Amino acid sequence: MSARWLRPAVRLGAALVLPFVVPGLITGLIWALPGDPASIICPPELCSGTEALAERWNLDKGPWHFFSSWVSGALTGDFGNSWRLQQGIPVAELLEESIPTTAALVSLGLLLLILGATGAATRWLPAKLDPVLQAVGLVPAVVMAMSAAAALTIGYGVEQYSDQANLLRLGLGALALGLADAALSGTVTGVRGLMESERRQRYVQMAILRGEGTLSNALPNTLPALAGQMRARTLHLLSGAVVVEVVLQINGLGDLLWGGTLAQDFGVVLAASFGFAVLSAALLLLQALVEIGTELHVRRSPGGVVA
Amino acid sequence: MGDVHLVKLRNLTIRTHARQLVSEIDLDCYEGRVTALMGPSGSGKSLTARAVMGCLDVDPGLVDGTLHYPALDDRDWYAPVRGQGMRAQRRLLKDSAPLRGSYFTYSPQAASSALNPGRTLGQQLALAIRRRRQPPEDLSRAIRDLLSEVGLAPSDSRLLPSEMSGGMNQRAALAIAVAPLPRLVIADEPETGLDPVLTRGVIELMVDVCRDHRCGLLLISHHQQTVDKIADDVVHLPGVEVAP
Amino acid sequence: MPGAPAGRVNRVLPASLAAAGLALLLVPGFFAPEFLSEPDMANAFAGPGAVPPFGADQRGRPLLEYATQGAWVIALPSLVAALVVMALSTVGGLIACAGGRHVQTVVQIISEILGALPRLVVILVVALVLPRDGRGLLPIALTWAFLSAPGAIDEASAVAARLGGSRFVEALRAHGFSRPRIYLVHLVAFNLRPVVVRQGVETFMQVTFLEIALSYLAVVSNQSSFTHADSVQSWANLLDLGYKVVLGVHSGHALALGLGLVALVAVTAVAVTHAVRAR
Amino acid sequence: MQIALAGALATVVSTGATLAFYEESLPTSMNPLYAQSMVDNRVHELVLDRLYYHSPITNELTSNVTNQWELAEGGKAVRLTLKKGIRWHDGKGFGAKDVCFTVQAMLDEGTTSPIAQKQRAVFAGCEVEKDLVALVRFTKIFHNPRERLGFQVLPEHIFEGNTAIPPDHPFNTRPVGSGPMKGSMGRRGVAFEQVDNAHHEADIDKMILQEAQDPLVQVRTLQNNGVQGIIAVPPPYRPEVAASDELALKSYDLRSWWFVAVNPNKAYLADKRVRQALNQLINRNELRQLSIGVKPDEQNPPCEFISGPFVQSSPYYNRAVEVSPNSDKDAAFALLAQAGLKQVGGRWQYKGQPISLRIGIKAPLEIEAPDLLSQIGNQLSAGGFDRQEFKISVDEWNTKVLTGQSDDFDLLVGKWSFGLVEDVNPLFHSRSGDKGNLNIFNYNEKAVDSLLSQFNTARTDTQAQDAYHALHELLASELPYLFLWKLDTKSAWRTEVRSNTITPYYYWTVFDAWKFEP
Repeated sequence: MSARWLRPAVRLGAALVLPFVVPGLITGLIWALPGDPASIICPPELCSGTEALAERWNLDKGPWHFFSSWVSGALTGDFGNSWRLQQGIPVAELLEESIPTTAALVSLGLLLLILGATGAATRWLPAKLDPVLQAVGLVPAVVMAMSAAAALTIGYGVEQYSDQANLLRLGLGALALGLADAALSGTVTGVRGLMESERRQRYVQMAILRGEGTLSNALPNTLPALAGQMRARTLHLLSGAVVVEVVLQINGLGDLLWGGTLAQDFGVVLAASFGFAVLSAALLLLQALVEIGTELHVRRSPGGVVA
Repeated sequence: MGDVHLVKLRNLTIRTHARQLVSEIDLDCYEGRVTALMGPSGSGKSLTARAVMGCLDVDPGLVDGTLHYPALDDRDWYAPVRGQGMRAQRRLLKDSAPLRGSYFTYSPQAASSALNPGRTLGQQLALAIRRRRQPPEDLSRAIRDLLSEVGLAPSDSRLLPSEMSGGMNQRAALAIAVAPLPRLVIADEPETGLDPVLTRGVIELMVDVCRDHRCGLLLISHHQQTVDKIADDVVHLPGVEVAP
Repeated sequence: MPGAPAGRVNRVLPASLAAAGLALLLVPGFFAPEFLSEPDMANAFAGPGAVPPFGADQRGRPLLEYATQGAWVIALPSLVAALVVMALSTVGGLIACAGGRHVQTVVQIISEILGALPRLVVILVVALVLPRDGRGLLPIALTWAFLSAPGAIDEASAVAARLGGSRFVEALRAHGFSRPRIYLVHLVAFNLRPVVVRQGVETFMQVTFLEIALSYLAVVSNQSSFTHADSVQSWANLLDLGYKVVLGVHSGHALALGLGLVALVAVTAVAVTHAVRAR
Repeated sequence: MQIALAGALATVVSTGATLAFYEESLPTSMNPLYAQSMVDNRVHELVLDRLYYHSPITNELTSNVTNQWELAEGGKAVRLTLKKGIRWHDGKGFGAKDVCFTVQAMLDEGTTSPIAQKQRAVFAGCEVEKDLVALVRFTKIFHNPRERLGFQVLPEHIFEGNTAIPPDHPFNTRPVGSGPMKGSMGRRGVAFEQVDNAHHEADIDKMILQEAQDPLVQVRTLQNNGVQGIIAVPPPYRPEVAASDELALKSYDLRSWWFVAVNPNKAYLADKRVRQALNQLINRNELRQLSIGVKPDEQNPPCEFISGPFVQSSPYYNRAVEVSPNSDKDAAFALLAQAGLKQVGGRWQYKGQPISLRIGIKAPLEIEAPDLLSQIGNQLSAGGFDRQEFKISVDEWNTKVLTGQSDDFDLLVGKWSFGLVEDVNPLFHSRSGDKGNLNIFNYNEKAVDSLLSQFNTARTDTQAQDAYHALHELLASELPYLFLWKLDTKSAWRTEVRSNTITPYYYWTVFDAWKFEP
């Protein structure tokens, strides 16, 4: 395979395996816990029938059996029932609620970054603003989320989980996610740096002399790099979502993962991590497509030149 | 000199805060004629050429001079800029943008680094051709013709600059320059980075192509023999003395 | 555009800032008390005036102890994580110049998968798997380092590629430089240094923020801390105490101190990045 | 600032007919068989019916669902006649089949529930004699057998007669009960809805249980009328609540007491003189002041010291045994010396090895008694012991500590709440079968065991009392646990909530009488 197709190809491959690598990893970690998994859920000293439980949850024949039966279930959309966090509720139901929520939260946060990136790339956003953004970026997401959470609870009280409150919650969460931990400032400075260095390239100067636009020349060449940057940022947002969701009590994947891990509700933990992996894989896929798209765009023959 | 007068530059004087870059330069370009701009390195050849295209990007920059494109109108393009500094010069850059790539085009030196590395020759030609006053029906045909004019194969249209030799790049640059059917081609040291044989080839080709297209050529060069051989008019830039 | 000498002049300020910042972050930890001192209710929420230099908590215990204990928690693990990332990204850069295409492909495949792992997911699970006595920031910081290494490697090898990869090496060989000199001096010291160090400080900063986040999550969900002994207060406790200012508690000075410490980390990071930027 | 922040959002505060309150946490399970916490017990009281309960007024054993009862099979069984017309929340009839199903579910080994596990020692079986007549059989003759019938009845039809009830049954989150309220748990809380029934008629239509957050946030939200009640207000926040005339502090009697369990399996703690010394080193007055904020001279403080495993109001509490509110270093040091410990450089050593005590606390307790762990640590450190401090999550507490698998600790700070019967057997009896199944450090003392079985076999209240008084005295010198105090629990309710009698332990027992007039 020629070198220029290798990168996207590898990304595509990674995107396919990722959703199962993460749960696999976690299955391994579950078995690394002291004591066998079933007795973590229901210690024999406390309750009888631990073996029965182990069998019921495929915990009785070792990690591989557990993992494989989990995967075969997951492929048919059956993630089993939660046994601690929401006893008896199908985990799929929890996923259904959580994935869109987290996706929305991250997308909103991302929107902020994309606006910043566009501003930086097109020079709308003056570099003078960078220090301000950086200063705001110093505040950890936790602190922003904490204050927002307190305000929401006191303000909304019993209504604090009403649709309106949840919408506000999502907005505040996205804001915290986008602004804090240098997410926005990092994006802006990163994109600006990239575009400016491209603008300094001689071919862009010449393009101006040929009467062509700067961006139309520079953008296609920086697109793959930009896509890479944005993916890294989005991954960062995904990670941040865990903290923001827990603190702001947003019913997303991160909150699900946190609750599941604390309650050692393995079914929930696996499903939540699967959800995260799927989102992350989707990003990989997107990046690969952008790269392939750019490559094809570069190679396309103008007005169908027949060579 | 009955030919159409394309560029009438008078008394061009450009300086930075520290030094004079060019001073009191007069230059004329005519349709179908080759005007050579000569001078030692650092004498401001490229700067002058860019000034002809309305591209001024030094501060305070243009302090004196007038620029007319008689074939277009009798407007003095420098009038709003003289002594007005960077902002005015940026405005001029915007105002004159429509002319670049149509009234006159630019064929850069060291073309390999001057062409967009992310676009095939074909696309760059296509972009240039689309700037003609009447774009042709058959784009690909136009591209093929241009390529053969500068002695490149149609299949080369699929190559990226990085996949072509220095000579090919220079020919490509020329093709791109003449593609919009401009009135004037400004060629900036086409010989840079080429061996003598190639140099002669490229420059002769350039002259031929321009003659065929009946457009003027402003050739920036310090290659005396070539200039002697092909130039109709020659403008010498003196070496620059540092101002107090 | 500043010339080389000007560049050197510009380097002095960030370099001294960076040194000062690092010293402030790393040294106080060594003077942190193992336990907070006895409560003194008379000084509850006392300001910096009454209990210098930073004031006191709701039990009148000096916030200075929080600050130093937090520094102790964060300093070494973040440093180690930073060094790991720097080492890995350097190797990545070297491979881009020295390694064959197959090596690079393998590296890419590994880093694609590692880099795509949702970091905090892995971190959380690792944190909860750790046995009580194995708990601490270090293992978490290391996990974080390995998860963020791919990005660093990518960037370093991009820099190397821009130099021309193996051609860069050959060219310098032609000038008669020895391989070690080319790799260590020309490649690492001259060209990779800025990006590698920036990666390092970014990791340092991220691990600090991670500690704050994890500690805080542990506090709000009544968990034993994942990153430090329960008798130790991390900067998250400062922020937790401080943010209550929005609830009408007189803990503004705690918030100020917490944010100040976070800022110190960030400023140090920026300073270091500037101090080592290429001429 | 707070006002500003709250004000910005306060516009949408609802004081609708829905009664909202903060619980300490979300329930672990809405199925009483999988109850793990007091939160669970309280919620179950709203959603399900216990066969028998103690009336908060008369303290008589009462029942909402039975008409009459009689002893059968020579006292080894009880025949219960159920009330007519009781319906489950889904409209199905409530009958003997449900009572027997519940008993059989508890007896079924496939029901992996600690609670069922314990009940297996009590029940032998159950027989449906008529639709509304059930015969419940016991494993032995119990003194006042109805005391043992405090379990909630589960709906047979929901489980389709399958008596093996797993922890991941949908019922555990969305139960069908017969209690005054229909409840359903979500990720953020539990929503309750009033259901008319032959035996219940609650006045409040809708109720929402929300998960507690920072206590301060809870109090502010209450003041802001965002919620109408807080189940447990930590002592430090009570003055502020008491000060407001829109809010009322209400006592909630949990017969619960705090302890420090001592690990006798550690060589240096095996000698009871060392445990007594630790007891002497602890200054309860200072602890109470620094952690809970009670002044030493405070009148009727929220926190009364105890010298044994009962609360002072209990008939089983032995008043002859004195509490030691302050520390007595000299006495402690003397005891330690007698026990063979040596002090080197101010730190105690055992057989030449310095002692470092690993002290743990059940993490949520620090909400009620902030910083208790580090204060105990400080006191022991002042007494010459190095220490390490650990917070233990509820989950680990339940699965490791209560199952006697936390031998890596020396001291564990916890809280014990009595259920229906003041039975301390699980804490002190040596572990064997169903006995001593919450004995944290597997403490094993024959004399204690025999006193405990004396209580179990007691036929009269006096016999039971004598056994426990003796036990109290013995434990006070044995000290497998250092007995700290009973810290009373107080709820806060807005004054719009009326005639809200809070019953001991189960809280909502007389919920039908509660009124809410916003």
